[in-house]
Amino acid sequence: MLTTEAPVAKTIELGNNIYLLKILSPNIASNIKPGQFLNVRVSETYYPLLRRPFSVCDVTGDHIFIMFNVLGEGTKILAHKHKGQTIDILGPLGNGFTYADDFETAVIVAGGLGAAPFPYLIRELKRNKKNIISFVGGKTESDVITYGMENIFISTDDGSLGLKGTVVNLLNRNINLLKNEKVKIFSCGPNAMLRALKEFCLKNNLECEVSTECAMACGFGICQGCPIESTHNHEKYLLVCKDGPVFNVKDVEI
Amino acid sequence: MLTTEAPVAKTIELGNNIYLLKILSPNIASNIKPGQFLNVRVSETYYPLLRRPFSVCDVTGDHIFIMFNVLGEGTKILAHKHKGQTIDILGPLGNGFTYADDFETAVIVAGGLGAAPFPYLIRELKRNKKNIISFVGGKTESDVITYGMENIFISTDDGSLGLKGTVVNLLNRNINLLKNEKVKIFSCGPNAMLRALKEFCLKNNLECEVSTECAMACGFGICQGCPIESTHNHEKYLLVCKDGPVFNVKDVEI
Amino acid sequence: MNKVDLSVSVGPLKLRNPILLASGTVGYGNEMSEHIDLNKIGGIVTKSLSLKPRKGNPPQRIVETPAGMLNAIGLANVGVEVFLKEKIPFLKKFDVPLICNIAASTIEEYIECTKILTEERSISAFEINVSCPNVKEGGLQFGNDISAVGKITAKVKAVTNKPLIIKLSPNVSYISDFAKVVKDEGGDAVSAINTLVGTSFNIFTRRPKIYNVTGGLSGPAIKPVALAKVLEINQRVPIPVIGIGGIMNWQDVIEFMIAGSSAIQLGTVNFINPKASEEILKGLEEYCIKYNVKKISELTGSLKLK
Amino acid sequence: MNKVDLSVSVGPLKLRNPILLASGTVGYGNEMSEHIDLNKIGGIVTKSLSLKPRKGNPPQRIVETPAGMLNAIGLANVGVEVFLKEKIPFLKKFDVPLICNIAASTIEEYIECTKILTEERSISAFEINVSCPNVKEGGLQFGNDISAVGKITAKVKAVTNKPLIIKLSPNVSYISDFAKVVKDEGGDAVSAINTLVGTSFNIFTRRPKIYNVTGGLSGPAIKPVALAKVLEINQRVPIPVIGIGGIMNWQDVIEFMIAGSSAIQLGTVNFINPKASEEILKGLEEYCIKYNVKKISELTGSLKLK
Ligand SMILES: Cc1cc2nc3c(=O)[nH]c(=O)nc-3n(C[C@H](O)[C@H](O)[C@H](O)COP(=O)(O)OP(=O)(O)OC[C@H]3O[C@@H](n4cnc5c(N)ncnc54)[C@H](O)[C@@H]3O)c2cc1C
Ligand SMILES: Cc1cc2nc3c(=O)[nH]c(=O)nc-3n(C[C@H](O)[C@H](O)[C@H](O)COP(=O)(O)OP(=O)(O)OC[C@H]3O[C@@H](n4cnc5c(N)ncnc54)[C@H](O)[C@@H]3O)c2cc1C
Ligand SMILES: Cc1cc2nc3c(=O)[nH]c(=O)nc-3n(C[C@H](O)[C@H](O)[C@H](O)COP(=O)(O)O)c2cc1C
Ligand SMILES: Cc1cc2nc3c(=O)[nH]c(=O)nc-3n(C[C@H](O)[C@H](O)[C@H](O)COP(=O)(O)O)c2cc1C
Ligand code: FES
Ligand code: FES
Repeated sequence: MLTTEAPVAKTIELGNNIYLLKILSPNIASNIKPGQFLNVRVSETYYPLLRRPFSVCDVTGDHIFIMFNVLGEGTKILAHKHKGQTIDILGPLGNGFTYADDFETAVIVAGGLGAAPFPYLIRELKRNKKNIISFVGGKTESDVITYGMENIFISTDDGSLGLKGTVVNLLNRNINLLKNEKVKIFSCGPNAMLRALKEFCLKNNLECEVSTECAMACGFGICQGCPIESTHNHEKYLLVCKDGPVFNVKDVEI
Repeated sequence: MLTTEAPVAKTIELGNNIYLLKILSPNIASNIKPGQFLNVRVSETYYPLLRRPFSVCDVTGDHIFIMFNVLGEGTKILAHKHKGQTIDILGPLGNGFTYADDFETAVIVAGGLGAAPFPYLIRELKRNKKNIISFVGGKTESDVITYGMENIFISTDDGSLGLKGTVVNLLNRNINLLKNEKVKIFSCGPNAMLRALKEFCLKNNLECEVSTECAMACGFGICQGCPIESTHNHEKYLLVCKDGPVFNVKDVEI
Repeated sequence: MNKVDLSVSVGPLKLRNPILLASGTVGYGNEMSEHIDLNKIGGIVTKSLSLKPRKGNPPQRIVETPAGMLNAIGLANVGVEVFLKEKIPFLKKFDVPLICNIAASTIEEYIECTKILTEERSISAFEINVSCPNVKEGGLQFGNDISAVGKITAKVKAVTNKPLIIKLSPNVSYISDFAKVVKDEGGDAVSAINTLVGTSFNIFTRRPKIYNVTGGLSGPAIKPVALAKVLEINQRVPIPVIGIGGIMNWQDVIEFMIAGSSAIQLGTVNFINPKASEEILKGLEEYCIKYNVKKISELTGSLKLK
Repeated sequence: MNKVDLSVSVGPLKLRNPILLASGTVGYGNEMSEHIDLNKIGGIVTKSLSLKPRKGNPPQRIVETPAGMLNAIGLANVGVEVFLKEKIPFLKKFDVPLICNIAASTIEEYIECTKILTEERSISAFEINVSCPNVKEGGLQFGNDISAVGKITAKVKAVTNKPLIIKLSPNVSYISDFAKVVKDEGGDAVSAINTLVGTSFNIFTRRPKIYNVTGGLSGPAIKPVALAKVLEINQRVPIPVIGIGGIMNWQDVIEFMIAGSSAIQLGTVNFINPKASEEILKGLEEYCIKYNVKKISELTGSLKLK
């Protein structure tokens, strides 16, 4: 874990208010794992004051990528960064996905911006010779992010693209695809979705790792700002930033 | 008095940390008078929170200029503005110089960044067929700003350029130049300089207008943040932003 | 035509909308009238008036701080007499409720000022400033003295039948204790908050940046504190609150109303964006339409706790 | 070799430099040790410890505000026992003064914690947190109760001969009254300030953003207030002060020392720039060299008033 002043290599607008920032950082690129995150200082000033956490989206060579949509001031500033400007990055942070274990097919389940960590994970899954199926959902067509996904199934709440329904409905519809093989689910998205997914996985006895979110101050365990309830020990919270952000779905209350 | 979103036309680096910002504002350009000022919001954010006051430096056609050196965060942000970005300007504010009255020679006395209001004043003085002599001082060579000045005499505290001494020493040395004509002095600079100048003017019975400074919040009379002691009425302060920033040197305690 | 009813009541005081301009940040209205249509805003609170004119503190009076500013104006004002003679005639040209803010060094002075001003028909209400951190004479620091605040409320109430608002200091352990005494002594509403005491030094000269040494902190920096004070009063004392502190945009206004404010005041933002009040009114109306709020006054104290 | 003597004393507590890391913003040191050399800083103040482990508040615990943040962690901590068994061994690897911060719900718990911890030789001093705004149980709000603060000081002092620092609440009318009682009851120093009570609402759900409803405001936004509190204590009570509140850089440290701090603590800045302490030490040294300050402790209370 380090703080790095890293130069922006490229700002890529994917459309629909979604941006990719390509950043040069050999150091982070060679250390970070899919599912880990970075805590980014978007401005040298006190506006905004706190760093902003982003999953690593992809890694190519010496470059790392983050994917985000413009929500508030922090992401607005980030979207305006241009080539050559440096940004102050703290990371790699947290624990990433476990994907080298014994399964054949990786099932990606992403809701909206929950797509962010998967391009990198999919790259690594392929290196590990896993099959990949991606279930991608959004509220409406413009929320569906398929960037870096493979073997894609789509759902939208309003039916504007793919199945009308949630991504967990979509998964349920295609449950036969998961039946014949050793599968592991990897997911990221809004809490409501993760909750539904957890239920689905428990019912169908499926392995599942989820990347969770929480408002954060430090991102590395010193502020205690990011508690998440453990299913095993109710005396003590886990910390999203240190113990997560990726958890086995069985280990946390969502 | 108005707030205007005006586009930056050009950022000119004069060197030695001094910048000129050329801004398109037909409205302000056609209304503002030499010695008046603008209160500039350098950022849309709360950083910095308050506007920053700057004298109008020059006007050409539909464009206005401000001149500044990078001191703190506000001027740093301004120096990085580039063509096409808009800035939020409040102005014209305050009272400018009186230069259409009955004198023959305008004597400019500027210390450091005190040079800022004079390019425009000199332009207008010339339109009014006045003679101009400029006395320009600085701590050292790099502080001497002669931009837009005419008929220039120079002093530096350390003697690195021109006379070694203050600009008031310089003026005193050249007092003979002021003796034969109807002169009026126009000055802007640090308070210590203005104090010395006031003494000089009173002793030599010279007409003199000075542009003063004070920490400001609003710039247009609603906060009472910018008092300056009147020589005539000690019951009540004058306000630099509304009653000034230009005063007859006899009217204010400096 | 407005689709939303923006009108609010602050106790007996009826306002066409909840946006007031705070004392000390709008002068006596004339400069602001060049930026906004005074006929549109909820009301103007005058710079604190004292019986006699006050010169105020020497410079420096203003220092910027992170997301805030310190001021130590020292209640510079024209005094009651000049106010009536020179400022009121201008304000009368507008159809805008005028709330007269009064500051004084003694209880007698508060009474005297109110007595004189209450005769003026164009004044809609009084806001009594017991909380200015920037004046030293007078001995008592009223704002921190609960019995003084009670006494001032009762005695001023006795000499006017206009709505009486007491502007509270945030520099106390429990602001609701002060709200309670105001309520008990017949005050109609409280304004919360005035500025927080703060200071700042020049590290090279080692001198305070502000002549008065300390000043009052205002601006967005104090918003969370102000909101907590409004909430505290709202939860403990049934008295209307005018929320003040760091309000910069319509979102902030909604937040203050949810926390318990019947109306709000804009302060520091007027210096930065003199048009803020009009922009905010537009934002409020849009929010109300979008979220189906028929009367904005429904928002007051509408927070949901678990 | 240092050309400047950066060492300071906080009463009986000797520190190699005035830069401490504030309670709740450095955990128990392990994560920070990846960013900075703990052997270089003046000291570490632990997260508040209670007798038994505390789970703390449910999320959301953190909200950003203009130039600040609200937190309501609720004193989540491992408890005294686990601290001694699991955290101290790591900290012992470093040559860094360890100040143990204690929070409790009863006076007895304060005493009990101190009794247990005072046996541990590697603890250099105690900082008693009587001012956490984010816990509700225990009934008493110690920080606002002057006699409780006096009692805690006296009773804790009686069970330890280590330097005793009381961390004061800023949410009071006169913080110096509290500093005085600490001094009178034998406390060695005070820390000022803890966070200011603040809140924030989601304007769409109308719920508080923080689960605990209110939180503690920290960061640059509160710096002017913190400075004024330090100054107030400095001007009224002869007790060493550890200045805390919104310190982001070396300039801020100088400002706090000028206003009367013997040492300072870095809080929120650690989240944003975990290397801040080391950068600040460099800045301090350069300032001292440039302005010919031979011993940094000369700065303490060196402000010049008119
Ligand atoms: C471990 C982790 C990884 C993340 N990865 C990504 C990513 O890869 N791409 C991405 O776009 N976003 C990601 N996020 C969320 C991202 O951090 C926030 O969207 C971002 O901080 C918003 O900053 P802002 O200044 O634009 O918005 P703000 O002005 O801070 O907030 C705008 C709105 O977003 C909400 N918000 C702010 N922070 C969070 C948060 N942490 N979680 C949920 N809501 C929040 C606010 O309450 C507010 O309503 C991640 C968050 C975490 C904790
Ligand atoms: C009527 C008026 C006209 C002015 N015209 C010009 C001009 O044409 N060109 C120009 O360069 N400057 C001018 N100034 C000064 C200018 O406003 C300040 O230099 C500027 O605000 C500094 O902003 P900053 O954010 O860079 O610095 P800050 O970070 O705000 O301050 C940096 C340093 O400058 C000091 N400072 C800040 N504001 C002032 C002020 N108003 N007066 C004196 N010292 C200050 C601060 O105390 C600090 O030490 C004028 C000021 C006034 C009142
Ligand atoms: C420059 C200035 C002058 C002020 N003068 C007064 C005053 O005369 N009387 C008063 O009651 N409040 C005065 N205030 C306090 C404001 O009315 C308001 O309570 C405070 O600034 C908080 O609101 P804000 O954060 O929106 O500015 C003044 C504030 C500022 C910034
Ligand atoms: C996330 C967080 C947790 C904190 N926890 C504690 C604590 O456990 N005990 C304590 O005495 N102070 C605690 N504080 C207060 C800080 O020690 C410090 O007094 C305060 O944050 C002001 O300093 P700052 O503005 O530099 O952060 C905490 C502050 C923050 C931001
Ligand atoms: S964000 Fe600070 S501990 Fe997790
Ligand atoms: S700057 Fe506000 S009155 Fe002059």
